[in-house]
Amino acid sequence: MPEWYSHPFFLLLPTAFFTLAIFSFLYKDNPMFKLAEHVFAGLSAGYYFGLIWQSVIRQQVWMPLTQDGQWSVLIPGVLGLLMFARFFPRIGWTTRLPLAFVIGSTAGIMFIQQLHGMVLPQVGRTLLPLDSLRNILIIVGVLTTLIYFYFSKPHTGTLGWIASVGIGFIMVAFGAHFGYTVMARVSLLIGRVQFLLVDWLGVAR
Amino acid sequence: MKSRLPVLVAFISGALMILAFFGRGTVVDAVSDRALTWQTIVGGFSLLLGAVSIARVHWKKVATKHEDRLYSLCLLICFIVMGGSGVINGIGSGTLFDTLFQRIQAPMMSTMFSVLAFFIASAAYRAFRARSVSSAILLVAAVLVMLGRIPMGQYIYHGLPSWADWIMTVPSMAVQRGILIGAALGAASMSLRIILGIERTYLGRG
Amino acid sequence: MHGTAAMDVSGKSFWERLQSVDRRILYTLIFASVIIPILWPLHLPTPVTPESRAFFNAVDSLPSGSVVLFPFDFWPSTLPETEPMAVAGLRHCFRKNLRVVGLSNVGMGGPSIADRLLDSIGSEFHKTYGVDYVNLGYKANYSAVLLGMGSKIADIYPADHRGTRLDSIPLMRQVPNYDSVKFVLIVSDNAMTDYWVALVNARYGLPMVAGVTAIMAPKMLSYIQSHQLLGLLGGMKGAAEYEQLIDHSDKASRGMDAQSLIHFLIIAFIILGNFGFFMLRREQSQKGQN
Amino acid sequence: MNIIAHPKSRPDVVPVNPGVRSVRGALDSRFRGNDDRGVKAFWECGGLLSVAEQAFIGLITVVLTMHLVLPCIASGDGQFAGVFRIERINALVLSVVFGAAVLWYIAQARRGAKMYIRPIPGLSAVDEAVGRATEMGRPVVFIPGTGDLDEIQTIAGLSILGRVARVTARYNTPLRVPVLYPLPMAAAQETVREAYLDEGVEHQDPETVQYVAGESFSYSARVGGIMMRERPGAAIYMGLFTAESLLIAEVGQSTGAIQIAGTAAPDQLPFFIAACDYVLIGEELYAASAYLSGDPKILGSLKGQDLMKIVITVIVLAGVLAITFGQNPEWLTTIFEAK
Repeated sequence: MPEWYSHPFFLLLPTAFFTLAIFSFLYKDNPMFKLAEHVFAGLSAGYYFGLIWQSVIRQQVWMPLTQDGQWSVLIPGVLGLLMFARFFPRIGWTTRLPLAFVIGSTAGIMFIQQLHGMVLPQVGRTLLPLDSLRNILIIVGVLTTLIYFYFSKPHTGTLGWIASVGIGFIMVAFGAHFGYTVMARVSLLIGRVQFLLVDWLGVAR
Repeated sequence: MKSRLPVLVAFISGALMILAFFGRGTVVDAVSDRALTWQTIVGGFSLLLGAVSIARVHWKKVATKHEDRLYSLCLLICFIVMGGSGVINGIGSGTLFDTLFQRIQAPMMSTMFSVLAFFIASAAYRAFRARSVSSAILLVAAVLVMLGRIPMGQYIYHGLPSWADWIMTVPSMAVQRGILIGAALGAASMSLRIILGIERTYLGRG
Repeated sequence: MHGTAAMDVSGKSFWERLQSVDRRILYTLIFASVIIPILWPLHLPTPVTPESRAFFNAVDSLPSGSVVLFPFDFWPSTLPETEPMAVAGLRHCFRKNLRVVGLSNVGMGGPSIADRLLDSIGSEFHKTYGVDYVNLGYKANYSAVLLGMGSKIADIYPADHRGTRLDSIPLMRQVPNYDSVKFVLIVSDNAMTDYWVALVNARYGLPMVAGVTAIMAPKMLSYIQSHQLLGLLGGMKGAAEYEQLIDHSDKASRGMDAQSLIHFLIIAFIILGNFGFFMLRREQSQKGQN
Repeated sequence: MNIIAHPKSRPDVVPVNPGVRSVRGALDSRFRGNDDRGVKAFWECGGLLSVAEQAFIGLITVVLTMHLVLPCIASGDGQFAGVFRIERINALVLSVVFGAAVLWYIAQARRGAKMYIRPIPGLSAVDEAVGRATEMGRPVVFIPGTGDLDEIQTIAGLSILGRVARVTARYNTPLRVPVLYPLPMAAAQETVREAYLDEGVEHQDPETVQYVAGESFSYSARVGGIMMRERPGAAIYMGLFTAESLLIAEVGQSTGAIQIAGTAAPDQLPFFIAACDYVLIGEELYAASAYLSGDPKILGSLKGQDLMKIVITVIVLAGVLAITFGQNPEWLTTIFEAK
């Protein structure tokens, strides 16, 4: 293999090409970007296919069946295949069975998770003594937010007043969220520019 | 049968998970452990279905000579190369599958999102306006947090980082908690409706 | 896609024209404010938040040899934010001789990224796969994965990412379920952190810390206050703080100068945009009076 | 609010995970209309709700008896360790109270009880905005989010579309609904057609609901194109939005349209608030859809959740007072400990 080939510039050329193809969207929507979009979607679908083939079908169904003689894995295996039943109109409805199994049990887990893992500890830790401005503001903030999303009474009178305090708190929180979101997007851009300048072109370190 | 059986399956599997949570050392535990393993397997198949569906849609585009058929063809080739190499050669590091992912796919994904930095900046200039008291509060809080969270912020005013900290840990935290509790109640009631067969949009209609 | 550039400029006031500056000028300014600090860095020190320090302390106080569960729950789309956290976290763990069990609940790329990072940082510290660290890979349906591992990890993961059976991996023979796990170090860019908190911390009481993208950080502070999380890294800034704490500055620290500059630019845009907006409104209301 | 089985997996992208993929397929060709109308409810064709309700109560009974009766059969080693995890009694009480509240209100709503929901400011602004667009002789753009039909926010967005379409039908204002996925497109077409029929308009404009294919960014680029061309008088965005919210709202802003948005995606709300004239925040979107559609299950759940919010508020106030002025307040926090 010739020497020049192993230079990062050439090794990373495909990566850089697709990076720039996506940045070209900033100028306007163009065939380069569209190509990148489709390559991306194809690779993603292929990634799922390879990953699931190896880690689910091979590891979780085929291996237990052939190596350990676990016949019971045939049940989820068949349920899983029923997912594809929708391509055949006559048995299409059977696709609801695996769906109902997964969504039903996820719902069971979620029901408990939300009440036990979220509501209980979050409410419990709001029981703070009224001995500092910080604690008072936290309690007021939690309760007024909760009350802002109370829909059974019109927001007039005292309730209206509480709700407007709530919306004040909510706007401060959204402002903070806004600032953090800007930070996140900017970080991603910095990461990509670092790739182009540091890893690919090697003009900075 | 066609609609009753799935609802029954959802009910039984949901109830099983709830029972397992409250109980200990009964047969329910063993059954629910098995059910959890099965869930991971069935869930895997549904991801596979997603991949196959995308390929189907684009195969149709190629077959019907849709104007975008060249792009679709490109997508199919990528799908076959990536998926095929994963099935044949495996997915561990050093395989073609892994190289394609690390070199092409992962960088593309992060680039897609980095483009948003430009859009945020341009929207900041053109669209984010203090139209009302509430949006004014929002923008002021945003500016304070953005300044307080960068290294240079403390050189402008040494108190800025602690202001940002205060905004984050007092008012913002309180609101996040209020929203979290409200959202948890919403998700729990949705779960309950699914388990009891009241909510069946996920099963489709008819 | 926005044809503002083509608009007729004549007959417009200064403020109107300022409102319709071509977006490409703004884009160029953004590009410049990222590129310049990368080429000529300032190396400003990053102030460390209490949550990041708590994150560091929690990992630092683990006894040598403890098993740490390390979920790589992020998509490749947020790599610039999450990778530095995962890298710094791994460096810290390996330096403290903790044993790392990596896994991922993000199908798209999660297990491959875990593989790459574990191998590269592991070899930096001369660690052996299967003894000091392992990558379990990905299994579908996260809520079932998280709960199932509480009873028996091998039920959910019969084999690791490379297809080696768990019973032939020395490290995993000692870790049958959560009882043998001391700590969870989550790096995540999505709702997975909520699942770890509300399922694994709530039910099994496993202590955990999380490194999350900046977008998620505000929500996570609520878990910090309720002690469901012991520490938190928020975005590239959090990663830079952690790099500083473990004394190994890397990509995140180098990105912080650019972060500063671009924040200033965006704030300037917001102020200028709003100023123009108000001036224009005043102009129009004056016109209306005449 | 997280919808079951698929919380957002990626910060900004339409979630792709088992739940979603499978749900998408399941909705397939069997879809008709955007709510439960026209489909016999399960309990109607055999009374499953009552069965399910009984089953739920039965479940609770089982859990309780597990604690009282079953210990004898437990674990087999002669230990009478409870089969019921007594330390989780707090979660049980919460589940029962919450479950009962939601189910009771759903039953009430289904029986046709009048239930009040407060007017939501952004919603009344919708009529106003459509009116203004009519005066100006410009079209209205409506985007029911960029999620698929399995996302509850999309369904909420579609019920608001129903309202908007009625008003545009009444005033004969052109309506544009660009949609990202095929299933919401079918649903949106149905919704618009029904709304126009209700107003006595034989709706024939094929341009109304447009299927704008492509992924998130291309979609927003094309929506931007539609907006620049047609210069809408009002732009309404209701549903699940991801990163594209920013792009769409910015273009809308530059066309001078009145913009009204509503989403429960917390990371997009700040952008909408900064760029739009009215915003439905979080759960307001669901409340608006319950208000407009009158769907008993949404209405009832909303009421049940409301009751729970009051209960939590009272508990927090009482707890805070007890902790501040009480003698020995530690026991209070242990009640809420998750184990």
